[in-house]
Amino acid sequence: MLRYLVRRLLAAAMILLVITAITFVIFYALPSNPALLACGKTCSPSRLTEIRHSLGLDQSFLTQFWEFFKGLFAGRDYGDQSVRVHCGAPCLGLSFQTDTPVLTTLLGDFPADLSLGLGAAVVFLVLGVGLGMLAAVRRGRAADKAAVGLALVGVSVQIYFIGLLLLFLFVDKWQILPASGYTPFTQDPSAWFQGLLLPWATLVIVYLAMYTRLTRSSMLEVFAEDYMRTARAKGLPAGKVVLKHGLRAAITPIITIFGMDVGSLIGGSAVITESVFGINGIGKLAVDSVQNSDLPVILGTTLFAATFVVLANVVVDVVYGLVDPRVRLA
Amino acid sequence: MSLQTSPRPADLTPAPSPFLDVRDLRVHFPTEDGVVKSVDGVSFTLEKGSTLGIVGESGSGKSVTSLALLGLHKGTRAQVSGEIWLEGRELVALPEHEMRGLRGRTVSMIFQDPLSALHPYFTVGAQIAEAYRVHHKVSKKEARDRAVEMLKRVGIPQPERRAKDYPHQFSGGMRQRAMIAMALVCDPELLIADEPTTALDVTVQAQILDLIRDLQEEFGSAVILITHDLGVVADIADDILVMYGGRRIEYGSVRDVLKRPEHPYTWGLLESMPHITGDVDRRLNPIAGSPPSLINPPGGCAFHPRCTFKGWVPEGRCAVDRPELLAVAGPGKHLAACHLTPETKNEIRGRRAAQ
Amino acid sequence: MTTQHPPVQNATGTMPPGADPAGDPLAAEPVVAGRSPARIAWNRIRRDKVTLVAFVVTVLFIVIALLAPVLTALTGWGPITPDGRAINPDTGNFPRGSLGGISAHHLLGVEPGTGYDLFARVVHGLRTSLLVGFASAVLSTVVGVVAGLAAGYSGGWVDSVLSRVMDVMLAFPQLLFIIALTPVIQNALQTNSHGGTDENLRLLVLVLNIAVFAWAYTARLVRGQVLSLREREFVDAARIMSAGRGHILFRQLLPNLWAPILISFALAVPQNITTEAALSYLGVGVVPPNPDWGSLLSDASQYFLQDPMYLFIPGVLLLVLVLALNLLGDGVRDALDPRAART
Amino acid sequence: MTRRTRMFSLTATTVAIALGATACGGSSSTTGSGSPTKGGTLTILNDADYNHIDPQRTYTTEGSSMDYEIVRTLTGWDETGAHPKLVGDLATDTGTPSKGATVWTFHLRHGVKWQDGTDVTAQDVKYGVERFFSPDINGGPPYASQWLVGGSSYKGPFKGKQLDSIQTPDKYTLVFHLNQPVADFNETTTMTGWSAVPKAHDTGATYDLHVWSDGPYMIKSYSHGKELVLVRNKYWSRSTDPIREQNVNEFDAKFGQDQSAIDQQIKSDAGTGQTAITQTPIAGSDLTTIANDPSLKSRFYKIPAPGINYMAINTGRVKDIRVREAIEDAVDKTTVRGAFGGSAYGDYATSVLAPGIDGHKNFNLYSTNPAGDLAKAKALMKQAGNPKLTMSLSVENIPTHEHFADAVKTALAKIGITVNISPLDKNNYFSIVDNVKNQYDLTWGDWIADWPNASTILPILFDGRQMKTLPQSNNNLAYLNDPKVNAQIDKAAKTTDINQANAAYGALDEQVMKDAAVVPLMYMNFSDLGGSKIGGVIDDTIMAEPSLVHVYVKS
Repeated sequence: MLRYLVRRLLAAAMILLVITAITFVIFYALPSNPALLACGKTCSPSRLTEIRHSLGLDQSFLTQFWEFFKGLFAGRDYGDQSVRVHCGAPCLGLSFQTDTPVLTTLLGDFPADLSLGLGAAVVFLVLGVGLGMLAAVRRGRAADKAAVGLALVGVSVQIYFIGLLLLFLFVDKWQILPASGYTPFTQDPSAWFQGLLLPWATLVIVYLAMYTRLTRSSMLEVFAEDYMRTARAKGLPAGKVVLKHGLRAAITPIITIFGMDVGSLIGGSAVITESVFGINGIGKLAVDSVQNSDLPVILGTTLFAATFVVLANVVVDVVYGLVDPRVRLA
Repeated sequence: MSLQTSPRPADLTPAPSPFLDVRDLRVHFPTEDGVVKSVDGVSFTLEKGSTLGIVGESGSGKSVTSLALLGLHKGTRAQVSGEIWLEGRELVALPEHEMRGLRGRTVSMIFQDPLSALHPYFTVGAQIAEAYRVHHKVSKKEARDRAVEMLKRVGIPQPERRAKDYPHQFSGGMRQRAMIAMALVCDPELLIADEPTTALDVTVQAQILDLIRDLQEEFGSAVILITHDLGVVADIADDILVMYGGRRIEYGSVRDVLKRPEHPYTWGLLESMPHITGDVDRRLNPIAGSPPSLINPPGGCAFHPRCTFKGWVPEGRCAVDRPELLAVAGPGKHLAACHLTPETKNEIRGRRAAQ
Repeated sequence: MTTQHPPVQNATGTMPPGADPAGDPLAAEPVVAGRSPARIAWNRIRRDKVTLVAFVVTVLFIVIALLAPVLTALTGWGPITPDGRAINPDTGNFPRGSLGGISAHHLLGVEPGTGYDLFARVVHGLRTSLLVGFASAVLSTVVGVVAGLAAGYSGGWVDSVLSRVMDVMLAFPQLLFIIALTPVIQNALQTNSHGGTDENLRLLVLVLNIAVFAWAYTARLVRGQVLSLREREFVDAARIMSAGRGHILFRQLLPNLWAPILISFALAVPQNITTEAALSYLGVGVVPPNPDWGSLLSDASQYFLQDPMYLFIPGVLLLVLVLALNLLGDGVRDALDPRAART
Repeated sequence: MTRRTRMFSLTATTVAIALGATACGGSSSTTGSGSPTKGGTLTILNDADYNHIDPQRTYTTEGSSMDYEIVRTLTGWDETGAHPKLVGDLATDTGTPSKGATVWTFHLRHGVKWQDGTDVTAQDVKYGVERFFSPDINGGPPYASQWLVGGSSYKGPFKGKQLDSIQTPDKYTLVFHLNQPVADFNETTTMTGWSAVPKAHDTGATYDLHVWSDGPYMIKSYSHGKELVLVRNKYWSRSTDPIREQNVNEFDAKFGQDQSAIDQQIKSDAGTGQTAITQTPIAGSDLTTIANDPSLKSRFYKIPAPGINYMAINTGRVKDIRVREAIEDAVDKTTVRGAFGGSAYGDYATSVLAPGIDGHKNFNLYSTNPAGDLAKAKALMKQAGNPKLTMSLSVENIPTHEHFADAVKTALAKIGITVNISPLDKNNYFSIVDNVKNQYDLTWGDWIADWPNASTILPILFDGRQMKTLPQSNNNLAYLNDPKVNAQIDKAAKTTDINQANAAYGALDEQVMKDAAVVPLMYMNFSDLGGSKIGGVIDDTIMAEPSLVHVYVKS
């Protein structure tokens, strides 16, 4: 188990390294010039050269990559003697734009994504699995058709469309809710909740659909299994057959997808939701950084997001091993 | 032995209230292509302490019949009609919640392929204990002890330890034993064993069959053994019911059916089976063709497309008239559904014996 | 007695596990009739009203997209023909009249700001959406199938390398990366730095971008299928008959994979249309004034309070299109998959 | 100076109305009237954080406006009157030029204190200005390195070197030696960078977060991209400061909300909305609705900007002056203005210099009807031989610009010019179009003067020599290299007499328009909204921002 975990984590680290390298390459190919952006409106060629040097952009690709890599473990120092800035390990660099450590910015934005992602995930998991089970049990009947139909509509709906619609109805028209956005929970729990209600609802609508479908098909597959018949043949009540024997087996593929979804959601994948509802999360940070050619931030957000996805993968596999006795983690 | 020539309806003689009395059971599945008549008018009786072997190819309806006995078609889109009388209770019309009380306790079943029939995520002990707790108000501990006891009874070594194992950690034979333990945990009065020895190697097969027989003697249950293997039933069953295309084609005591099979399909089954005592050089002849459609069964005798003897019946009756299940003359209650006259059958037997 | 078909029961009396139609009546179906799977699938689709409706709606959308120039010629307003009289410069160029300027001239009203005919924008935008959706789905499916076949069949280091690549692709924060990649690919392909953004080039960039991240799903699916098929007897048989690798891959394996491939393709199309719209919404997709639903929605979100119809019309249409494609994909999957039963 | 255009705005609209709270409108008090009250917190709501508030890096109007609360510059603008008046800020007066305006001397006020109570000295100012030269301190305006002697090779103070052309003969005297005559150098020194930075508290690239205050307010906390809180600097004294007041207790600047949401929140005038103001300009559709809402009139700050919104015609590519003139006449400025937000956005422009700028001259060489003169344009095209032309037009990839581009495309189609629109990434827009490698036939641009003098507009936009000297940041989007214009630029720069200089710039403006190098579109206004409990806001027509130097919160 421990050896398995170490091996998986090493593989995860490799994937992250590759992703970092690819990000570096892509940034190199980006048509924009961050030094010119930093330089300002009127920039002489000599000044541009100096700024390129100051940002470290005049170094070779490999040197830059190595510096970044080293910074992850040993930290980095920026600037000249009198005004040295230290960026402690794990250093993701300083933003070209704001000169603040990327990690600090990321950690500052993280609570918003954590609240958004986890809050929505809990609801869509519970509701989705519930609806999916209902649909599976009532296969072919009205409840099933309604659940499947709703699920399909949910899958087909665009986040920005449904999000704007919710905003229009609840905030503008009926004025039931205040404008959405993120307020730290520690600052004002009630504002935190009210501000995230619509973003949660939007994510839930979109993801719920997937989980309903997934649970339904997974359940139906399990229903066809011999051991379900065995359970009934024992004389178990129908509810227990479905909840204990059915759900236990059907939940594993759902756990996999759920883990990946949570990983990517809290890693900043809810870009569109963030933008629609004006939540300053990692997704928005990433979009802005791409537009500002802010390499350290692009790298940081990519790595951050990928780390969550990759870690979620490992966690999912470990959980799988705990849930399914047939899987041996070795 | 002489065969009766005039047809006579066989099933109408009512038996004096047997333990299990299945009458004209039909299980139909409506599908988008038409109605699948998996079981189409099957009747049989079974007494406590005796064993019925139901034999047939896949798709002959034998497993669907057994599920009907457990009431497992309730709540599905299967249409079940006919009557199943068990100790004076009719099961077809019995509501699900009452049926549930019988399942596992009065009627229980050993499924084929225990690897898939046992839940992969629960330990063997827990699954057996669960079966016990459904019908007995006992503590988890007591149920667990009972499970260990049952595992021991079915001959699993170190039952305490093995109870904590998962099904995939058991060997095939062990799993089947565990399955049997689970089926027997509530001392059922009717035990249905669906292909209990399929996929097991021959020595284990024998052990399992011995086990079922021993346990039957011990508990005095009635047993229905479902198989495609006549050899298995020969060992253990009292009566044999041969099914083809969802219908009975031959029904009688083991002795009658095996010693004097009346239906060409039964002949085919016997020929496709090796005999330990038989001639080593004898060719095994599988039955040509494939099982009939259950939606549009062949007209007349369902077996006629595969029957090598249909030429012996005049005017192609086999393709037109469905043969009735008629009593065969003799001391036992032996029924068969075939247009071949006893004379013709004798002639055929003679020719084959001469080969 | 001669044997024409393989015997149902073989000499030792063992049967393939699960061959007996025990609890699941559907398992009995192969026994029912010897129709080809394609025929069964087609019959199922024909009987499935929802899928039929979805099919009709999809076809309708495709026809509208194909006929877009004809339709706009009929109404007389092209997608970038502004109607200055339909908007009011004093109110910041909002449409005159109610419901976003719906009138006999402008069936769906006009765009605020420009006075473009919304009907023309919508039907031409549909072309873009469908083109990008289908093209990227074809591309990702082809790449995914080839990669999946290669990985699954070759095994060894080829499989390891390809699988790792798939892992990396699937671990990427995709939307973020497409946003970053768009200018890169665009720059790499664009030869002249001026003279306007080439519409076709931009579409190509979009298709490439979406396909870059979508193929890994198909590849993984195909690889899994190949791994299980590889062990089947008919492949062994072909191998014993010393069939070439290409023969086994394309003549033996591929025909057995068409169902999962078709399903993944059918479900990829609406997914890709959604992605395309999202990208255009985020401003890295189709470039205005070329009509596109995503950029239309993005634009409309700015005028949401003042002119809700502008958001509503393309929003609902996009919902209907994606829903129809999803329903169609589901229908195809159910029809092809014997396990996904329908009642 | 650039105005940070709206950040990538995806959100539509969110109205922030606290439950149960009713808008308490009806406050009839107008801007600047009423007596200031002390105390309270002024909330500033901006969609995004300031690019920089490190004074040497600030080059946006929002950042400058905020900076003026924290740091004091050598000179400053007193805008309480009808016209902005140049006054000494840190300096006692507006400086003394000598040697033909190549040497400028400033005497500092005594008694100006840092936030720790120490004196602000000439050395602090010298150090501050030297910071301009460090490549780590990027983003600021170029004037110091352009004009100070030795500036081209100096790399900033962090490596221990000083710039000799800034002399500090004593604690309170500064002398700048320039490499060319600069008549309005004392207007340059109103920019935030011409201020003091204490070496001991300099944190280099991260100074944005730690700006040391000698103004009325100092940083209490700054969380990048989220919130900046300023509190009173107790060592600041009104007696040494001719410009600022210290009325409110705190400035609380919050960033990251979508601009529409901000607009709606202030519009609703509930809760903090009553004491909130926004610095980022209201644009597009919101501008139309807000500007036309009479109930918001008293809280709506429409500030004329010293700048121009224009479309440059590349004179190197569109060589035929008749075609350029035809374009001038063909463009329909009414639809163009509609795209930018209608009449509230600004008046139709006929020249490069806006009315508020020194040197502005009232003239119109082309169509008197803002909708254009199609007949004349067609006639000009006919003279040119009715060429079938295809032109590229670069704009930012935001809806406003795309609509603008459509309007141009439509107008020019009528005179037989096909326009291909190139929407460019808005964050990289100027770094793309300012690069001489990327030439478009038509290029959208806007420019706001760094100080209200034509010298920060015309030379920057039309000096043809910068194509060679600044190949990657060539602001001459018209690629005009007219020897007459270049000569006029040099002449005006050397003119120390203000009236003569203004006349020279007026003539220059007219020359550029004769060359048909740009289509001036609008003299821009920037519009912002404030809550009903805010008083003392004055129009900063230099920054085109609501000036907060006298702001107070009504109790």
